Amino acid sequence: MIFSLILGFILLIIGLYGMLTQKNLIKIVIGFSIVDTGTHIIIVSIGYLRGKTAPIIDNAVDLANAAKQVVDPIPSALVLTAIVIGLAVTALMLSFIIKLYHKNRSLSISDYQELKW
Amino acid sequence: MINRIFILLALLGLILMFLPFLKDFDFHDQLGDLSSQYVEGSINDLNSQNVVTSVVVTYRGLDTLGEVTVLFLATAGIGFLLRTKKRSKKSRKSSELLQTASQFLLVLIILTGIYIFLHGHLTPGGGFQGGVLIATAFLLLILADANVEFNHKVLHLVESFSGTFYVLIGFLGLLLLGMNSFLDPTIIPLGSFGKLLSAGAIPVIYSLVGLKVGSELTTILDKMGGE
Amino acid sequence: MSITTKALYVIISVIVATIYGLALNGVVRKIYARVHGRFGPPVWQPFIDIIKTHGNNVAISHGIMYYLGPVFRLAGGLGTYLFIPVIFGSVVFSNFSLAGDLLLVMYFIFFGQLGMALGAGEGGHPYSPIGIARGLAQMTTFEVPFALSVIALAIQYNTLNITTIVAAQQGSILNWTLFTNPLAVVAAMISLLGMNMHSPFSIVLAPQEIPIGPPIEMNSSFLATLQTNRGLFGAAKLVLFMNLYFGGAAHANIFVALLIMILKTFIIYMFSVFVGAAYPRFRPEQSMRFFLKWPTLIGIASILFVAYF
Amino acid sequence: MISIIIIILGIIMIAAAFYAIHSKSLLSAIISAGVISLLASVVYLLLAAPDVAMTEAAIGSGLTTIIFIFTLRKIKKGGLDD
Amino acid sequence: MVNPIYILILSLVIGFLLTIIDKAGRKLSLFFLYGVLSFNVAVMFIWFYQFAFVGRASLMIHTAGFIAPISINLKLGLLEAFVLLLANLAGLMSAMFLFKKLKETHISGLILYLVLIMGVNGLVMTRDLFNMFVFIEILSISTYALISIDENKRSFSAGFKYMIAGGITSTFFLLGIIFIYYFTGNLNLDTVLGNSSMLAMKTGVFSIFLLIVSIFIELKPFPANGWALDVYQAVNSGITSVIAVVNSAAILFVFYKILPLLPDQYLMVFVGAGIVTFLFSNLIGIKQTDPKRLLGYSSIAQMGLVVAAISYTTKLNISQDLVFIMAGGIFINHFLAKAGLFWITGIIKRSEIKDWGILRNNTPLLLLFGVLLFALAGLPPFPGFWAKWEMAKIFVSNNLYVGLAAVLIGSLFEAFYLFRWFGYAIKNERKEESLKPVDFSQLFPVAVFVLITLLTSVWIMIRVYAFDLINFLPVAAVFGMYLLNFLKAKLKAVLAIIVVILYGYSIYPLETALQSLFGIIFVIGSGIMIITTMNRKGKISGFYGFLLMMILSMGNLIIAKSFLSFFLNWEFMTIAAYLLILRGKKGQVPALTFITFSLAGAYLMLAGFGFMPNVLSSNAIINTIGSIEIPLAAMILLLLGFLIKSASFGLHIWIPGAYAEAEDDVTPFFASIFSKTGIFGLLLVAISFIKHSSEFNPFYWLGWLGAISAIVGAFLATFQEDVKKLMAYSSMSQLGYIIASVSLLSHLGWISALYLTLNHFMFKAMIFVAIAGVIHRTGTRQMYKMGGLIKKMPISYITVLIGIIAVSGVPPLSGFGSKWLLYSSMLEKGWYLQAGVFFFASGVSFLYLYRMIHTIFLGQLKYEHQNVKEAPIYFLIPQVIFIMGIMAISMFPNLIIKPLNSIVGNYFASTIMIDGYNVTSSLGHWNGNMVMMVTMGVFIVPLVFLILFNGRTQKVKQFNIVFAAERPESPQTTHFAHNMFSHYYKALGGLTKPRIQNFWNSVSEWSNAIAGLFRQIYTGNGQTYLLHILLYIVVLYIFLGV
Repeated sequence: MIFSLILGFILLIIGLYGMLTQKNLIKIVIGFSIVDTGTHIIIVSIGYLRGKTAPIIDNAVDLANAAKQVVDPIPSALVLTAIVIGLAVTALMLSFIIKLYHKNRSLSISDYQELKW
Repeated sequence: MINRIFILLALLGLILMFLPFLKDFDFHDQLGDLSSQYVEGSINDLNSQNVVTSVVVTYRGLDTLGEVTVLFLATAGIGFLLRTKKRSKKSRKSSELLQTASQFLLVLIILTGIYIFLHGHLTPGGGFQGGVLIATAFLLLILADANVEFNHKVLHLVESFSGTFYVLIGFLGLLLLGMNSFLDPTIIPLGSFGKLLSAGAIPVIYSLVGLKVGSELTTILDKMGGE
Repeated sequence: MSITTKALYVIISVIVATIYGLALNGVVRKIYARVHGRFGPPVWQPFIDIIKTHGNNVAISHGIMYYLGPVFRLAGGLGTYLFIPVIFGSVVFSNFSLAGDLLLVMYFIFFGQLGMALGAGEGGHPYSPIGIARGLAQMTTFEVPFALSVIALAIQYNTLNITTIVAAQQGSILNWTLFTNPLAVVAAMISLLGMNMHSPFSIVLAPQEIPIGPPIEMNSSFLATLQTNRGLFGAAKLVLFMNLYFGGAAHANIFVALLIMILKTFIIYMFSVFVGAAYPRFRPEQSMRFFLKWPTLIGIASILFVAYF
Repeated sequence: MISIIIIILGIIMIAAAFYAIHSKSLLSAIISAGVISLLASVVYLLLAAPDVAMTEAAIGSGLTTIIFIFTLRKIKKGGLDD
Repeated sequence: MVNPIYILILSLVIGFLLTIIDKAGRKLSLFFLYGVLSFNVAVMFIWFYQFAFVGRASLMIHTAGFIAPISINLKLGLLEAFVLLLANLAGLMSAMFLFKKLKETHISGLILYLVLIMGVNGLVMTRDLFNMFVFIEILSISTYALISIDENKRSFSAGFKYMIAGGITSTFFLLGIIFIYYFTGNLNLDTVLGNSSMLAMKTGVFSIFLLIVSIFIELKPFPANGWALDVYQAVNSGITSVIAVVNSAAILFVFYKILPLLPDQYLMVFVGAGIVTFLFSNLIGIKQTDPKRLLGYSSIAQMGLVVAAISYTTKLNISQDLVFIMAGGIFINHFLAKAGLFWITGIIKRSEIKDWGILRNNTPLLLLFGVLLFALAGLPPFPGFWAKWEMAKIFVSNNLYVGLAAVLIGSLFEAFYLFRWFGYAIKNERKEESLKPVDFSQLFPVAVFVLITLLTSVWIMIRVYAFDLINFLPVAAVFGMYLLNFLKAKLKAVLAIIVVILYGYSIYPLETALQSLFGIIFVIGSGIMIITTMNRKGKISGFYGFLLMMILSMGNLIIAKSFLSFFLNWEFMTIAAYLLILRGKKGQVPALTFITFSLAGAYLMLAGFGFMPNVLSSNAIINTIGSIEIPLAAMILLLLGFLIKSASFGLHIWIPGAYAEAEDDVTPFFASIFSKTGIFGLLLVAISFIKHSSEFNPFYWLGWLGAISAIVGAFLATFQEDVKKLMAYSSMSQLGYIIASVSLLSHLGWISALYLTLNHFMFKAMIFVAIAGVIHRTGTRQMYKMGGLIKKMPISYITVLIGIIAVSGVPPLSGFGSKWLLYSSMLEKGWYLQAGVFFFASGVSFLYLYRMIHTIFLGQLKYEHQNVKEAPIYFLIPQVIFIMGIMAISMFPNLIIKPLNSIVGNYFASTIMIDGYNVTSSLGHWNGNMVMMVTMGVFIVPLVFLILFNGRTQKVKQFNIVFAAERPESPQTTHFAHNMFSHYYKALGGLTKPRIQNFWNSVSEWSNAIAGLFRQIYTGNGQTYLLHILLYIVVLYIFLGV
């Protein structure tokens, strides 16, 4: 599905844009999760085959010719993993934000650049 | 300002990089070799209706183990990051009604979750989705009572042992079927296609994954939602 | 030739040169005096001086090196003289020129200077090292045009052997280096001004003002030794210049040859005397700069001239 | 048919994405991000990936949003109006 | 054999259960943690042994009962086992290092650590692209979390930046994977590699690019690496070493695995990017003063270099062994050294390298630090050295000159900041506070890694290059002397002399007389000079080891049979010299200058040797070099390298500091012996050149350079107040003579060169030893503070007197012979103007020589030196020996002229005639013996005369001088010494400006300024870092030119 593919890319770029321009740490993480969503959409779109059904071999699918009737299961499997990993990373990022906020009482990324050069 | 220009340049550059890919993109008409093998293998070798589940649990079982590990790490990591000295116990009782309702819902949702991961090889969904549902149940508890004290011991036990058993099942394959059979589901008879008790160890694994994911996510929610 | 004969020849040669050198000093003093409108001391005054200082009773010593300083100085003068063949073709005056060539002579000049510098240094008087510092510094600079000129000679005659160089200048006056390589001679003659340390390059002894210079602490026999050397060493330098640039002294009759030598060296010496009378003294750095400028360029030009034209 | 739905969903999602990035209120931003995930799960459903759809709905729009909100709650005051 | 998948199983099971286990106590948890980590190491050790020594084929482990590509598979081969053995070992050791921390921290810390190491194992072994992604995430997430092990703001903010960067790069990695899947329908690496034709088109390459570039960014390429630097700086050292070493190793291995996907023609982009990273990271490193961030820059640089090496070898498809030495060498070097150094930063805990003087309180730790630092700097015998050697060869043979230049310049920067750090540790003011006793748990890992570093080095030397045992001697000497540290200095000196004698005996007889000549200088000369050092008291740890190292490596230069062996010993020598200079009281800055210049020279030589064919010969290289044609480029590079050692003009600024600040009894080694190694090198090149002369003659220019060195050195020497600096510049001047006479490439010229060499060796040795004695007694190096010492130290005075006569070339001593030969040969060759310059220089030499002898020994004795005694006997013995040497060759010049004539006769037809004592050249003649006799005659006659007629001299006191006006006040004001040649200084005007010094100063300033400019990009802002990453991807893609 080309539209979903394009959608995925647009979300990816918007997410990156958000990460690059927003000073607020939480906004940056939101940007990251948008990037993630975009990536997932791209992956799923690549697995899509026109007019095929979900890769679940129930009564709607002819057992013998199953392989000709379903969409690609691999991207789905990958995205499952990717989503969970995305959650893990996001949660960890947010924990970092909590700690940072506790230490410095600020959510602006500009306040965290004492390490440089 | 210069920064803005560079940001735009970077994004523009990325778009230009991706454009040829989008332009030349051409959907495949049919499954590739590997996917076809998976679909057929799922039916013939694994007796699993849900091909995605077969792929996730069996063919790419190592990925899934890794995925569980990632979640486990996130839990441990958040626990590590947000580690505190002993929590002060100040109980704020919320309304009786909300608690009763949520406890009722809790059971219901947990049951649904269990249903989902037990049927992972038959219907959409599986360990992860089921696990999330279970966690949602506990989320309700947290929402109902911000200071809810989970029985951490139980939570830890479930988390630890579900994970351990998951690995041990994989290990069993190694033990029974040889060095290339880590996470082989055929250590348990495959059963008949389309039935609950089919697809060998897949439902077992998915159940363990579900329990593990559920307990892990609960821990995360507890850590992040708690005071 | 037996060693005794050689020793005899050497003694003759040295005595002649010493007497000539001292007499030259006396003549010059006389000339200076006449130029200044004075009567001046007699020509044999240097001889009297030497004998007088020798007889002085007060002889103090600051140490062994101080004691050896004048010895070194005289040894340097003697050695320098002895490594130069004085009269072309004469066995008596060939000295020890077999021991080495022009390079040896040039480096032996330093022998006495260094030794004297050390001896004067031990004297402990600050004026000695001041004079030495000036003298050495000036020496480094006037050696440059001289060395360049010698190199030009070596190229021209394809040898560093003094006797061979003199031999190549025989036959006609036009064979003299003075005419075959005038640039080299100019450079060398300017150096000679520095070597003789007359005004304007008289920065070492600075006789007009406070008594300054290396010999300041020297007295009695030490001073006499130094004065002897002044005569001998001056003669040696002049003979060297005569050999290198003015055709040397050659004649079948040894006395005629000696006369030629006296004449030529006197003229060479007069050159620096006249320049000295005409120009006021330089400051040390002016003097050094002077040598590093035009004379050096002339020296380079002389090399380029013989090497590439 | 599917294309049209996807385009419509896509436009909404993009709008939500922009809103999420530019919104003054962090809470609205978080919720818009959740909306994006939710709509994404619809897209997955349309793309015949029900497993993914379920996961995305549960994790992407559900849990993630909640964790965001929890974080916000932990931070409570200060930095919110940035 | 244990299936390596058990590593994953065991780690996970224990990881899952640790929360429960911990309830039973932390000790049990730790037991399990260390148990599993040790298990990993054991498994990998067994497998490594199997692959490397038993020759087992690599192992493929499939999962889920299906064969790849259907299922995910793991591969364990030699390389995997090697990387994993190291990684697991580092994991175990780091855990040990963190023992205290792990004992106290939250249990999750242990879990994260354990699973992190598991992730590394999985990542290295897996052959599935998506599985790599999963393992990378395991790795990253556990790392992110572990960053917070020390709960401070800096580590949290660093961690957050890291997460942003890591999150986005793994997104790109994921996209790359899915695109590749789209094109090939597969995720298995081997299958994808088999179907790489499916990826040949533009978008296919784009997919691979995404995959590789995201891994590349994980390897922190410049400038997209700010996040990594912050992490290195902020995080606990134990964790940092895991990140810098273990994680990097795993990611690097992934890079290595997936790189073959990229078509060959695109690989150069990564070579370039790697080298740029190496160069710029090291450049910026020179501005850095925080040791951890410094190591961070170095880490990044090293990874860049490894990436370049891997990419380049992949492109070239060269033999596996070479890949191993080159890429593997840099890798293992970096791995061991960096881990160890990061640990040490954790022990020392000083965030300014200036404060590292504290390290001296702990000698074992200092030693470990030193070994690791030298390894990191790429010095022999450590693996990085061999890697650079091979790299130079490969780069040159493929005409990658720019790359080589960048690598070498980068290496120089790196060496500079590392040695600056080392200098601070050795020399900087020690603070009152003392170092807390170091826990065994923290020291042990460092020690283990140092041991492995050494073992690896020895292994490479023996197994890969099959070096003779003699090449190990220099290093063995250091360790031997370290073990004998408890002995008294005198005993050690005797021991050292015995070692030198035995060494000399073992290499005797040498093949040619030329070798013997240098053997006399390097070995026998050193042996004599060691006597001087016997004057030392106490144990003086770490002196004789380095001294022996220098002596033995110099000896090895003569007998080196290959260029590699030559270069190896050259580097040994440099290291030893550096350490000896550093021992001096104020040795820090001079030693740094010395090592910087020396290494610059060494790198030039390295590049030069890159052009040379491999020599397999049983003869010494100096004898076989004639049959080898050195390409012009190599010749110039080598000559430059040797010129630095010979302190030629323009490259001389290290010499005054190094000579002056080295300990007084060490300076003679440098001035008289060490400096001749450069001459030996020049001869090496020249011998080849005369047999294969080319159109362009670099030696002509070298002749001029020698002349300029001679005159400039002499000028500089004239204006020094410090006696050692004066002699240092004098050395520069004298070496200029030698350089020029070597460059003459003629019979007489080389006789003159060798004569000068031998002469300089002797007189410089005796003068410096005498000076050392004087300094020892007076306690100052400033000449104007001395004076009148002749009466107190007559023997030293005589030595110096004879020395300066020999230097100045005044007849009758041997110096005149050298001058005579020099001018004769120059005039013969037609180098007239050069000869003129030398005349000038030799005139100027009188100035400084007189200044030295006068201001020290003559003039007025200072009150404070009234009770000074003659130098100790140990100083006098070498002086007397060398006086005898000088006198012998002065009296009987044939002793030396004849052998030299026959040595040089091997290379040129003879142009001189020797008849008795008379030497005749085409221009003139010289009879040394006769000159001596005449001189003695003319000296004795006036002396006898004076004694006879002036026997009644009266000794007078110090101030009994003819002084105008009043009596002088004190020796201080009466002794004319300070600024002695001020008039000369004025006269020379512009000639005296320190232009070269200024030039190098401005080079240094510019480097610093550029480094300062470049490091501005590291703003500390996480978003900027992200922007860097994105821009980097775009720019790299443009360079890829798809």
